[in-house]
Amino acid sequence: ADVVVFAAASMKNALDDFAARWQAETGDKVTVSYAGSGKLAQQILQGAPADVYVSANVGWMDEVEKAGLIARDGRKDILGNSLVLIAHGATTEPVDIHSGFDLADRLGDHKLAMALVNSVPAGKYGKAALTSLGIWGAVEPKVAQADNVRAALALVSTGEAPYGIVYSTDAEADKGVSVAGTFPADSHPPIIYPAALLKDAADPADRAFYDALSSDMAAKVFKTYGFTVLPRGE
Amino acid sequence: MTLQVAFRHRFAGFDLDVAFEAPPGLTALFGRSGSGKTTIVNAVAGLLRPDSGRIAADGAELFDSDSGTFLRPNLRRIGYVFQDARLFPHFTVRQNLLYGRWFAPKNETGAELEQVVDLLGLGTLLNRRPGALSGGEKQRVALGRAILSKPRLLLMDEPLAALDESRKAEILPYLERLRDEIGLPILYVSHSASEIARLATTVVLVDHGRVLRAGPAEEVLSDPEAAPGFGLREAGAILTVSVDGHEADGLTRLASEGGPLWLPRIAAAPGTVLRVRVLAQDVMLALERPQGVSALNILPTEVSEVHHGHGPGALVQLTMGKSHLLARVTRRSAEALALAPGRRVYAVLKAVSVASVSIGAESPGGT
Amino acid sequence: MTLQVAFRHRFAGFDLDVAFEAPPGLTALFGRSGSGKTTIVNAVAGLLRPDSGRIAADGAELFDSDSGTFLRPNLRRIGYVFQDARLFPHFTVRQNLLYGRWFAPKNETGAELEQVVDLLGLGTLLNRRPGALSGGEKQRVALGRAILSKPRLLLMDEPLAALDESRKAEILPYLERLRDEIGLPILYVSHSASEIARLATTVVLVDHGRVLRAGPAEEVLSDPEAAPGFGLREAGAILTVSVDGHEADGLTRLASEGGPLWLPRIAAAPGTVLRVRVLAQDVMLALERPQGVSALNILPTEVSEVHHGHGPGALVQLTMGKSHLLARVTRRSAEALALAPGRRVYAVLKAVSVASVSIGAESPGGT
Amino acid sequence: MTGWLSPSDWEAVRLSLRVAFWATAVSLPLGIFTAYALARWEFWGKQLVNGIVHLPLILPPVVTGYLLLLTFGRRGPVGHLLEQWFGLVFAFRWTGAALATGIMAFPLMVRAIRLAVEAVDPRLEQAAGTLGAGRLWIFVTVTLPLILPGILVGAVLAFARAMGEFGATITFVSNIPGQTQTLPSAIYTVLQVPGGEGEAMRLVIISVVVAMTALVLSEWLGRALARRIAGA
Amino acid sequence: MTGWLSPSDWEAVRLSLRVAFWATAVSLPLGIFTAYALARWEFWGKQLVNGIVHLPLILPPVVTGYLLLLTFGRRGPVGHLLEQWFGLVFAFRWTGAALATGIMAFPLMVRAIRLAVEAVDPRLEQAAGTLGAGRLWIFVTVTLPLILPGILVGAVLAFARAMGEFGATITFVSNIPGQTQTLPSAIYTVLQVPGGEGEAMRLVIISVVVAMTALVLSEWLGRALARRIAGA
Ligand SMILES: Nc1ncnc2c1ncn2[C@@H]1O[C@H](COP(=O)(O)OP(=O)(O)OP(=O)(O)O)[C@@H](O)[C@H]1O
Ligand SMILES: Nc1ncnc2c1ncn2[C@@H]1O[C@H](COP(=O)(O)OP(=O)(O)OP(=O)(O)O)[C@@H](O)[C@H]1O
Ligand code: MOO
Ligand SMILES: [Mg+2]
Ligand SMILES: [Mg+2]
Repeated sequence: ADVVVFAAASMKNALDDFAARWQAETGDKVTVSYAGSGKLAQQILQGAPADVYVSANVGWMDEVEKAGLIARDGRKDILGNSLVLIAHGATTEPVDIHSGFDLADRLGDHKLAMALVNSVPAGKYGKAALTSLGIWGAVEPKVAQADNVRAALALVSTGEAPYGIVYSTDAEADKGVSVAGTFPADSHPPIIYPAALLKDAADPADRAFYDALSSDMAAKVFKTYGFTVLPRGE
Repeated sequence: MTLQVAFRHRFAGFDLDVAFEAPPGLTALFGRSGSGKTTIVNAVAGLLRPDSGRIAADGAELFDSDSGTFLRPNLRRIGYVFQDARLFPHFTVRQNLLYGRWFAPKNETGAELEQVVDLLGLGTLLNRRPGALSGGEKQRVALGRAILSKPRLLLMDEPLAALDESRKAEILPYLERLRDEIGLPILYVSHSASEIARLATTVVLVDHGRVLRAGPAEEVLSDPEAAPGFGLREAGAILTVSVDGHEADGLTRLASEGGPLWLPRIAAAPGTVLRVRVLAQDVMLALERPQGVSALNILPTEVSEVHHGHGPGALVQLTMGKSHLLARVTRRSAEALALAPGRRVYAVLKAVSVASVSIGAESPGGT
Repeated sequence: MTLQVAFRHRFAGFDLDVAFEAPPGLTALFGRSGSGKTTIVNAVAGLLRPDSGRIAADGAELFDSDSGTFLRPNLRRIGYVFQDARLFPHFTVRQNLLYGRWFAPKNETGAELEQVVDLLGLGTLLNRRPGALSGGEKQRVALGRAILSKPRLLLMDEPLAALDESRKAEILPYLERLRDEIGLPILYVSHSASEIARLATTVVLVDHGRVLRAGPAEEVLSDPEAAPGFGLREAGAILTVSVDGHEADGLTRLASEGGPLWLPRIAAAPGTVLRVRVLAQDVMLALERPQGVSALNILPTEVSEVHHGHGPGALVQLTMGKSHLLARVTRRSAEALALAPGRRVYAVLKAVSVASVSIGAESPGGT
Repeated sequence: MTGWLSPSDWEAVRLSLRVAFWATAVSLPLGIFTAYALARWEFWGKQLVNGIVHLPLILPPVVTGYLLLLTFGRRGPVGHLLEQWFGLVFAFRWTGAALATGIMAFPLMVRAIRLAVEAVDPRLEQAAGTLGAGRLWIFVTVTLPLILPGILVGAVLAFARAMGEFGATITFVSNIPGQTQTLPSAIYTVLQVPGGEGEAMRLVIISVVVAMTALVLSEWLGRALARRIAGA
Repeated sequence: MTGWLSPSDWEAVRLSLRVAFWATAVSLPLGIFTAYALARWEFWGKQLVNGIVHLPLILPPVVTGYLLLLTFGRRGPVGHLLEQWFGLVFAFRWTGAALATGIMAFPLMVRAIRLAVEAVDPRLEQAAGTLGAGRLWIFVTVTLPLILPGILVGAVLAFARAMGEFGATITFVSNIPGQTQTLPSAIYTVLQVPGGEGEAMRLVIISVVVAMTALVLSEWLGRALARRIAGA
């Protein structure tokens, strides 16, 4: 049996790792198609042969659910993430992130790299955080929006932009950047990765994989990549 | 096959309005550069759709503006030797030559590749591509290509202009054979009056987009009025003669209405009827039969017309039986010899003056 | 300017190895189709870099394989009238004509646009583009374009092949003027012996990529041995004569070594020295001075050579003073008149036989 | 070698080659036809056809991909019919990737061929007509051989574009390893991973090597064609 | 109209036009030169140049964008020098978008022009040489006018591609409304939002209208050129 998973591109490292372990355990095969959450949702809406969908935001999952494509009892929030301010360079002085902090001044003439603030989840969360901290108005003109988090990361990593806002999971591995601070969890809506078992998934392995996403083994793997694991049954 | 052509066409700055009929045989279109010859030929081939008019072959319409008929070129089966050779650059000479074969009816006979290749001297060029040919070589391949497509009518737009005299002398008899043996009707554009005189059974004189004169070659060419159209140097008459015998010293004896004529050997069996063109400027007139001269041919004739032009010369039409000769003399001589209709004179003609180019087999289409 | 040409070049299947010198005046390249004429001209123009050899103008090297010299075409200032017209399709006729002007030295004089346009009859075509021209019209524009570029040497590859006789008759005197008045040296390819006879001061006979014969036009053309190269019909000698006077009935009296000659009016002042070409086939021989004949020109001469070919004819060289005439007669007449070196005969020549095409102004480069 | 790239990377290379090959091969006849029609015929709606052909060039690839998804998807009007009638499914198959890249490359192909058609001297086609060739034969024996260099260029452009196309492909057929994950998608995927640049670079190199090989081959073929016509 | 599209959308339209125009205009001379050199000269490394020209076609746009970032970014070797010497900055500027789209469109432009150069009869250039024109003048007076249709096609392809390019642009200069947010970036942005299809469609229509206008204009110009040469 072959489980086809559509997953947000930012999960690649963690999900690949988990899928490999699960395959070894069960002998079933997992194939993951990584792309932007929105793109994947649109494809599922058009009948894509996906069995499991893991989105990086709730909005697109709602669309899929509205279309009635989710199997009964087949949606759950599995992971959470946090938002960090990163700076160029392997080390940096920590920045105290609080209401009205001096991000705009720190940027000076330079840019703040983010994912698209109106469409890509990481960008939207970042915008919400800056807004609730009361500095969006000052920072907005200095924001350079990339089409995904990784591209934003690259802008900081190459030094094109001194600062950027990305998920903590992204900041982990890149040697060119360092975390300057973490946004308070209450400064933005909770970052939630919902997973769904889709209606067309007929194979028992599909549900087994979906279930395994909230197993202990999964929790262990995802944690090593910087995700927070949401309590089961939420 | 008789071709009927009557159409009008306007280009910006040039207006063509022609009507003529081309009976079986070879019809020559003659006229100055830019007079409209290529345009006429294009219309017959179907490459140009005239503004109005009608073009028909043996009554079958190729084009008719009234009924809206326009037969596409490939359905006309008209071979065309273009003024610019238009060879296919991606094919070898052999492939160019055989191109028309693919589309010609398989059961009809026509010229054979080998024969055409030999005649046109293309043997060593068969595997080359047109890019590696000289100007004259290209023209020869174009000629062969058209002939080998087994056309029912052949259009030739100055096919020999790029060729030397000796090559022309080889090709002309072949064109005569096409005309006579295969009976292929030909529409032929040329600036060379001697080519036309040799080949044409019908001549159409074109000038500024109009037909000046059209008719059987003998008539048009022997007409002192039409002569200036060809250039005075090319004025001449056509004599119909028959081969009488071949003599030991290489001369051929011909019977004409004015008596025997000797010309350098002609490869034709006794009894064959031939057309011989005698240029007006090659005919000398004498009041008495000259003695001790190198000219072999001395014919008693009677002056039937004296045509004075603007220059210092005069064109004299001579009659022997029902045949005519033209002689071009100076006005001074005309007066000295008191040339006038009715006067009896001897026409003196050197055997070598009659160029072999002007000896043609009598065409079945001739008068 | 003297042009020295000596080079070898190999194409697959064709090997060219030529050497000749073109003194000032007009040098004609004459040879069969595919003999290598265009290749020679291309090498002189710099469009072909020969495998080896040397080409120099007045000692200045244009190409030398030893020293590795190869002057680019635009630095050679050699005008070239191509066998295919090669007009610029995106320019009008006027722009084509004036193209070379942009690059020609401004201070040098040369032909004027108006003059060339008139001569070539291009007046109504100036604003057209080449796509809308007839074959002959294209060729005329190409001719004008080359002339107007003020070249120091002019190459012409069959420039008149696509033109009718009357147009040729208009252009030839102009080419003579270029040759004589402007002193423009010309390398001229043609299949027409009469064109060559009229224009050439030097003739180079090319055959299968080799130079068969090269020398002053009078010599090469009057040489009975070389005659077959031109086609027997075109054999003839060149007489140098001077204008004596113009007579009331439109004839011009010329003084030759054999006595007076009368030809139809020639537009040249008394005293002008001219070259007159008399075709061998236009000369009749008589043992006694004929009476009562239309021929005006009867010259006493002496046979200097009788050349028998393979055919039924013979070429007779006649001497009058230091000049020569050629006469073509049948073998039968040669025997009947007992023609042999030393025999005195009258050469009879019709005034109208000397085509105006064969009358040329004596070139300064001529012998 | 297997250590150098992961098996799924090799899968992507194989798939990309297959996709690019078929995208080029299948669209070529249509491209030639379209180019010829646009160059030589006058017909109603010609500008419309011309516009539609260029559309994939003008639209952002995601939009083209999205439109393909809407049209050729399982639930799309065309995709639905094709599946019912011919059992032909494009959505989320390698055939869909071929369709997407073929469509993205189509304007390039058509433009190159059209330029070549326009450079053919119509007088040669006329000459073929007088020798008895009908329109189709004229095309096959004269026009087609003379535009071969243009067809070659068109095919190479299409192949290269098909090798590099990403936006429309991932939007239309997603990024399923072994089925729709082409080289560019694979590159995109590994670029999503921090530290994936090394693997991305290896994939890029393969992509470049493949396309360069095609390019050099085409140059060489083009020269051979040109030499043939020049008449050596 | 202003109600139909948001001001920032209009901003994107204006910016896209500016970017596409300059990308085309600036790359055109270089494109002509490159095409001519590739068609007519033999030089060492020709295949390399040819390969580099085609690279943006072969590589996934994100990769091209990333490489541009590494090279022309503020800290990139070239970007650094350009800023120091000429004060020329590409990063996060519309000029960077023009550079990215220009590079993406370059292979299309060069290929079209090269095909046109190869179709020019060298015998006409020879004729110009015998009339005294040196190489440059031959090019300007003969070759250039004869390849104008090809240049036109090259320019239109480049313009259309520049209007549609997304991947390389957003990766290199990101998406700053009013500065680097071109139409495709704007479309992409709204397409990522659930329910954004309506606004996306409006932007797509604008994009199509602009490019079609350019296309129709170019067709019309091309015809005029062809007619002129045909000699009417
Ligand atoms: N590129 C080439 N490759 C091989 N052979 C060639 C090439 N170009 C010319 N030739 C051959 O060289 C010979 C001489 O050609 P050239 O064009 O000089 O002849 P030409 O004397 O000008 O003939 P024409 O009077 O027919 O124009 C011909 O036999 C021709 O086939
Ligand atoms: N497309 C065109 N537009 C305008 N005029 C044209 C066009 N084609 C030909 N002409 C003119 O029509 C006239 C006749 O041309 P055509 O080619 O029939 O002449 P031709 O008799 O064949 O001359 P040549 O002996 O020089 O080849 C010429 O004056 C030419 O300039
Ligand atoms: O221009 Mo793209 O962005 O092929 O994906
Ligand atoms: Mg003509
Ligand atoms: Mg030649």
